[in-house]
Amino acid sequence: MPLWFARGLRRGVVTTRYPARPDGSAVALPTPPAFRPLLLTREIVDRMIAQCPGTALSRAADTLVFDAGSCTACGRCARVAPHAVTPSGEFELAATTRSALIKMVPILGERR
Amino acid sequence: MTPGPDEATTAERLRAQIAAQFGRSLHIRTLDTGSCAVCEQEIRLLSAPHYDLHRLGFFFTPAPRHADLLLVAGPMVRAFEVAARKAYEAMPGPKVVVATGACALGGVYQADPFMHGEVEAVLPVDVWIPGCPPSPLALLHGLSVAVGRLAEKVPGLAFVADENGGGA
Amino acid sequence: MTAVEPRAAAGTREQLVRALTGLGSLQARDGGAVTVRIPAGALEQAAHAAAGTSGVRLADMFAADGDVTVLRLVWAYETDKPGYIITESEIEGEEYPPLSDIAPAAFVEECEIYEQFGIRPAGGKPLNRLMLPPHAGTELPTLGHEPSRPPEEVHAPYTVGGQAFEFPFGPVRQVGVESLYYGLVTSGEEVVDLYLFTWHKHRGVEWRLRGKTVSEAIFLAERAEGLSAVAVGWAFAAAAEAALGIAPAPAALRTRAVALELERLYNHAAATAALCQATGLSVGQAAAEIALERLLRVNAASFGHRYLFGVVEPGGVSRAPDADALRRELPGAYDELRRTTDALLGTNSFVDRLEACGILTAEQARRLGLVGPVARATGLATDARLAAAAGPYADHPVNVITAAGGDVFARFQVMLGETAESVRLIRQFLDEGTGADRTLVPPRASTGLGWAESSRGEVLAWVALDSGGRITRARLRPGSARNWRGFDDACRSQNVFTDIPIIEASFWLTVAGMAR
Amino acid sequence: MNPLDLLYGAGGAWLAAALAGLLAGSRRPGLLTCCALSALGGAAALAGGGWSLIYGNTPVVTPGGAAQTITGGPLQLQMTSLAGVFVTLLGIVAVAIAWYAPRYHEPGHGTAVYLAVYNLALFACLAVLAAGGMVTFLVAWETMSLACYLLILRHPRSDASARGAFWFLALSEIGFLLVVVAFVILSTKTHATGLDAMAARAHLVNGGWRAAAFLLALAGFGFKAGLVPLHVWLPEAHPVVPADGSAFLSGLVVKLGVYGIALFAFRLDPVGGAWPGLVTMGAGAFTAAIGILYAMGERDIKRFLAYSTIENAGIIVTAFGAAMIFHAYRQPQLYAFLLIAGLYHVANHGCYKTLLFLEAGVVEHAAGTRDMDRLGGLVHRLPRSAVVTFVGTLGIAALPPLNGFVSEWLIFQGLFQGFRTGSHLIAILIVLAAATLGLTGGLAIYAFVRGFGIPYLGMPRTRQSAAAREEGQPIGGPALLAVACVALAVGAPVVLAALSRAGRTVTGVSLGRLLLPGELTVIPAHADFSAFSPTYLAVFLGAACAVPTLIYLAGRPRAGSTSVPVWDGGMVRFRPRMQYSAMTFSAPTRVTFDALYRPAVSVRRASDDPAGRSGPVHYEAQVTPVFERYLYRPVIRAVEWLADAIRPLQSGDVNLYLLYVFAMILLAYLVGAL
Repeated sequence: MPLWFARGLRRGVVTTRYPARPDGSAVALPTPPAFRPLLLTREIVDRMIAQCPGTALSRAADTLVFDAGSCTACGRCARVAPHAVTPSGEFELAATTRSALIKMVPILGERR
Repeated sequence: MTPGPDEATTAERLRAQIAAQFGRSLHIRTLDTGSCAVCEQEIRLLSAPHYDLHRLGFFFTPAPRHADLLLVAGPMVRAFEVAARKAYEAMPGPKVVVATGACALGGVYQADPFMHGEVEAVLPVDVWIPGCPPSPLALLHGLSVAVGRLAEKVPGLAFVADENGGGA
Repeated sequence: MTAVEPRAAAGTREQLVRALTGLGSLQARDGGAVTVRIPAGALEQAAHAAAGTSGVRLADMFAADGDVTVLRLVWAYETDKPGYIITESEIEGEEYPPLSDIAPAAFVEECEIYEQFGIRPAGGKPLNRLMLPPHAGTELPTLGHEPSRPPEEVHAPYTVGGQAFEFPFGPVRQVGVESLYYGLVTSGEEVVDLYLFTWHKHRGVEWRLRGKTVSEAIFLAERAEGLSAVAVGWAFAAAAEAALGIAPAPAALRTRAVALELERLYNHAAATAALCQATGLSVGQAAAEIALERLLRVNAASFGHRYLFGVVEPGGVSRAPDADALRRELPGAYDELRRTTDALLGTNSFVDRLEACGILTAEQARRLGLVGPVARATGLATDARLAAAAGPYADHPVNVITAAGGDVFARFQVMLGETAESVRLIRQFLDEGTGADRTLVPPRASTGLGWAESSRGEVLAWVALDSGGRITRARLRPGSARNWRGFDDACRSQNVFTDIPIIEASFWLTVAGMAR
Repeated sequence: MNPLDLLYGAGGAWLAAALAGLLAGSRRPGLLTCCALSALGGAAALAGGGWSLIYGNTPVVTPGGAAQTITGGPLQLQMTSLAGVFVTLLGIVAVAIAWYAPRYHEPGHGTAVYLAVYNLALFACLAVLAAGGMVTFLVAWETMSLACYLLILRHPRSDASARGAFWFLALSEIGFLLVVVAFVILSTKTHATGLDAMAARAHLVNGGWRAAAFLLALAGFGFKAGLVPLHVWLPEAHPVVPADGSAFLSGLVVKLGVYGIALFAFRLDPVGGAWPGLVTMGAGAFTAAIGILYAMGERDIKRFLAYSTIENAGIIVTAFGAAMIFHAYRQPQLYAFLLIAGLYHVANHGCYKTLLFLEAGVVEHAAGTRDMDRLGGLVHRLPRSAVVTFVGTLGIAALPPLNGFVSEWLIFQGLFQGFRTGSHLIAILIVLAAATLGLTGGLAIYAFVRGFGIPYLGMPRTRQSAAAREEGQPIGGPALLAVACVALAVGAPVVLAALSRAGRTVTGVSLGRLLLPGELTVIPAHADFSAFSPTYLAVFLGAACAVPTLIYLAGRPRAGSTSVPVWDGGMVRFRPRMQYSAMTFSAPTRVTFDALYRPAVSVRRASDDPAGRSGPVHYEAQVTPVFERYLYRPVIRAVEWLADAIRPLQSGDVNLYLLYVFAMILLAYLVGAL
C-alpha cells in the first residue's frame, strides 16, 4: 500500500476542471456536423441522407431536418460534401426537451 | 440549463444546488437496456480519476431505492422493459430519467419486435444526452442539466440555481 | 458424452481437406478459407474426421435459410497453415446429426439454430433458450422458420430434492455494467451451477442486417459488440470482401491493424481496472483507469473516436490514423499502463486473489472451443491473427502469448504480454505506413468468411450477398459469443462467490457480443 | 381417598375408551365417544397426578390381595410424587390428543383399532407409573412396549412402518431384558419385590452390584429415552405413526424411559460415588449434541422433531446425572435442585413436543407432505397453526419468556455451580457438560428458526402447499398445549413449588423457601449465585414488545405513502426455487461438522454436456447415518450370519430329522453306558 500511496503522490492530479473550466481533451471528440446552408443543395442533402446510417437526417422541402440526438457523429455526411459539412465541435448537447435537439437547416444552395 | 455565462461558477452552483436539495449527494442508478457496452464503459469512467464525478456530489448507487437519477443507455430492448419499469418505480421521487447515447435517443435502431428503439417509449425521459457514445464530458454536462430538471421537480423549494439566475 | 478426441498424429490441412472433399465436393477456396459441401448423410462422418484431427477446432456453426436450410460448420485449423474450413450441408427435415456429441463446442450453436431455424440435433437432447426471452411480449421474428416446439426453459435449475437453491442476480446488476442475469445455483456453500440469461440485450442484429448493403450493415455490425468495434467490423468487412472478391490496399489493412491493436490495448487496460475493482484494490483501479483514459484519448487523437467506431469499412478504411499523434501519445499512455501493472504484480493482496482462481484446463478450453486470452491462458496457442494468408499480420508475424495454469492470473499475464506485443506491432505498422484507401465494392452474389482477433478472441463473420450486393444472411460471432460458455465452468471450479466478479473481469466479455 | 383412587378412574376410563374404540371407532359417533372417554381419563390422570405432587407418596396397595395374579406376583400399586410429575404430563397429553384426534382421523376400521391400541397404551403407561412392585412394573412396561409397537404399525403395509416398528420392538426388547436383569439383581440382593422395600434396603447391597444394576437400568431405559447410540428407533418410528401417535411417543413414551432412569438413580438405588453420575451426565450431554446435529440434517418435519426429542432427553438426563454427582459430593441442595430442573424440563418438553408433532400432522394433512423443502408460505394458509406452532417453537428453542427457557436456565444454573463439588476434575467435567449443552442450545435455536421458517414463511414451493387450507384441521389440542407452555413459563414459581415438594419425597431435601425466597423470584439453590423471575421476565418482554408497537401506531406517518414491490434486480418474477431451502439453510452446519455427517454429494443434470449444461440440476447431499452403519449394521450382519450358519441343520427332510433323533438316542445310550 505505501507503494501505491507514493505512486499516487508522484502521479499528481489528472482530474479535469470541467465544468468549471473547459477541458482540453474535448477537441478530439467526434461531434455532430454543422451545415453551411449556403452550400447545401437538395441533391447534396439527399445524398447525405442516403449515406446517413441512422435516422439523423431528413428533408422537408427546402429544409434539412437534422436530429442531433440521433446523430452518431460518424462523419459520413461530411464525406459526401466536405465543404458543406464540418464538425460542429459542440459536445455540450444535452437537452431537456427532445425537440431542442432537432435543428432546421434551410437549404440555400439552390438560390445561386 | 446550459451553463450560465459565468463559466467559473458553474461547478460551484452545481455543488451548491446538489447540497441544497440532495444533502450534498445526488445518487445515480444506471440501466443498460441493450447498449453495445461502450456507453457502460464511458459511464464507468465517470468515476475514474480523470472525471471523478464525486467531486461534484454525484454518486453511483446500485439500489434504485436510493437513486434520484436514472441514467439509461441503450435502445430499450422489449425483453428488458419489465426491469426498466421496475427500476423506475423503485426510485423515490423526485426523480429524473436521463437517456444516454444515440441508441437511447432512437438514432441507431428503429422500433420493431425486438426493441422500442428509444428509451422514451417506456420511461418518461427528462434529459437527452446525444453522442455515440457520449463522452464522459458530455455525460457530466448532461448530469448538470439533469440537476436543473431535478431542482425544478422539487416542490416548494427556493432554488439556489434560480437565485443566481442559472435555473435555465 | 463421448466427444471425439483428436488423434495424436496431426494430419496436415490438405489431408483433412482431401478427406472432407472425399465425402462431398470442394466448393470454393480463397485466401484462408476452404468451403466443402457435405451431403447431410455424411455430415456426422465429416465432423468425426475434422474433430478427430488434432489442431482443428469447431470455430462456429450456423444455418442459413433458403428453399432448404443449409447448416455450415466453420473449422479452425491451427497447426501448419492456419486457416478455416467450412463444411456446408443441406438439411432436409427437422433434424441433423447430434454434432455436440462429437464436438461439444457445438452445443450453444445447436440451441441458437433451433431457436432461429427450428432444426435440432437428433437424439432429442434438451436444448436451452438462448436469445428469445420467454416473457417477450410480441412474437419475435427469427432468421428461419419457427421451431416446431419452443426450447425448454434455460437450464431450468429446478433443484429436485431442494438441496440447492437459485441465488438470483440481475438483470440489473452493479452500476455501469451490462444487463445480465446470473442464476447462481448453490447448496448454501459451494457453487453447484451457474447459468446466464443474456436475452435482455438481444437486439436481433443478424436479423436486421438482412437486406442491407455491406456499407450500411457495418454500421450495425460494429455496434454488435462496441468494445470490439474494430475487430467485428474488420471480420465483417473481410467477409464482405471475400464474398465480393476484392482485396483492400495493404496500407488500409495496416490502418485496420493499428486500430485493432489500439482496441486490444484499451480493452486490456479496462480489464485490468475491472480486476482491481473486483479485488477491491481501489487505488489500483484508479491507476488503471488513468491509463485507460489516456489510451482512449490516444484513440481519439489518432482516429477521431475514443472507441474507433467507423474506422473499418468494406473495401478499406474510412480514415488513416494521425501517425504523429500516435507516435507522440502512445508510448506515454502505454508506460502509464505498464507502471500500473508492474505495481499490481508487486501487490500481494491483488496477486493472491488472482492465483488459482477460476481455473480452466486446456482440455476444457479445447472442448468448449474457447478463444482469445481465456484459451491462451490455458496454453492453447489459438489466435486468428495467425490465419492471415496475407496482410499486415503475415508481414509482421505476431508472437502469440500463452500461459499455463488457466487461472485468472494466467489470463492477466497473457493480457500484459499482449499489450507489449500490440505496442510493438503498432510501431511496425506505422513505420511501414498506413493509409485510408478504399476500393469500391462492385455488387455480386456470393458468400464469404472473415475473421479478426479481438481482445476477447477470434471474431468470425460470414455473409451471403445477392446479386444486388444486399445481404441475404449475415453471421456475426464475436469472441464473447464463444467464451461465455467457459464462464460457468470457471466459476464452478471455485467455491467462493466473491471470486465470481474476479473471474468475470478476467474474461472481460460483453453481454452485447453474446446477445447481439 | 388418595390420588391412586383418581387414577383408578383414569385407568378405567381409558380401558373403556379402548373398548369403545374397538367396538364403535369405525363410525364417527363411536370415534367421538372413544375420544371423549380418553379425554375424561386424561382429566382424571391430570387431577390425580397433580394431587399426588402435593399429597406425597401413597402407601403400596395390592388390590388383588397378596394372591398370585396373572402377573406372576402380587399386583402392587403405589402413587409417588416422582411418578406424579409424569402422570400429570400424561394427563395433559392425553387430553390434548383426545381433543385433536376426532378431526385428525377418518373414521374407519384401521382408526378404530388404532385408537383402541392407543388408549391401551395410555393405560399401560399409567400402570407403569403407578406400579408399586417390580413385577407389576415389568408387566406394565412390556404391555406399554407392545401397545406402542402396534401403534407404529398403523399402516402395516408400508415397508417404512414395518421397519420403524421393527426397530422399536427390537430395541425395546433388548432394553426390557436389561431392565429385567437390573430389577432381578436388586430384588435378589434386597429380598424384596416392592419398590419401597427395595429402596429401603438398597443400602444392604454392595456397591458393585448396585452399580451394575444402575448401569443396566441406564442402558435399558436409555433405549426408550433415546440415549445415543440407543436412539435409532425414534427417527425410524416417528414418521410412520399418525401425528398423535408420534406426539404420544415423543411426549410420553420417551419420558417413561427418563422416568425409569430417575427411578433407579434417585429412588431404588442411589449409587454412592460420582462415576455413575458422570457416566449418566456424559451420556446425556453426548445425546443432546448428537441429537440436535442430526436434527439439522433432516428435511422431514417428523424426523426432525424426533431428533430434537433425542436432544431434549439428553438435556434431561444430563441434569439427572449432574444431580447424582452433587449427591455423591454431599451437595444436597444442588442435588435436589437439578432433579427438580430435570423434571421441569420433562414437563416442558412433554408439552411443546406434543404440540409440534400434532401441528406437523396438521401440516401433513393440509399440504400433503412433511418435506420442509416442498412446503413454504404456510403462515398465510394456516394462520392458527402458525401461531400455535410459533409458541411451541419459542418454547423448544428455549427462548424467553417461554417454558423451555425457564427449565434450561435452571439446568444451566445448576451445572455452573459444579465448582461446589470441591473437586477440580469434576467441576471441569460438569462445566464441559454445560458447554456441550450451550452448543446444543445454540444449534437448537438455529434448527428451529429453520424448522419454523422454511415451512411457514416465504413462498409455497409446491402446488399442494400453495393449496393448503385450514378448514377442518384440528386446533384445539395444540392450542391447549400452547396455553400449557405459557402457563409453565409464567407460573414457574407455582410449578417449582410443586416440583420441590415432589423432589423432597425422593431426595429428602426441602428447598422450598431457598428456591423461592420471594413470591416470583427463583434462586438456584444457593442465594449467592444468581436469581431470576420468569414471571417478571415474561411481563417485561411483553411490555418491551408492546411499547414500540404503541409508539409506531401513535407516530405512524399520516402523510400519503406509496408502497412499491421489493427491488428484485429487475427479474421478471421471483420463483420459489429462489428461496433458501431447509438443506441450504443448514449447509453451514453440514460443512462445519462434516466429520460427523460425512455428506455424500451428488450433482446430476439432464445433460452433462461439457459445452453447456441443460435441463434440471439435481443436487443431493446425503448424510451418512453413522450409528446405523457402523454400530448396528455389523450386529445385524453377525446375527444373519449366525442364522445362515444354522440353517443347513433344518433341511425340512423328515428322514434327516429322524436321523437326528436316532443319533441323539444313540448318544444318550452311550452316555448312559459310560
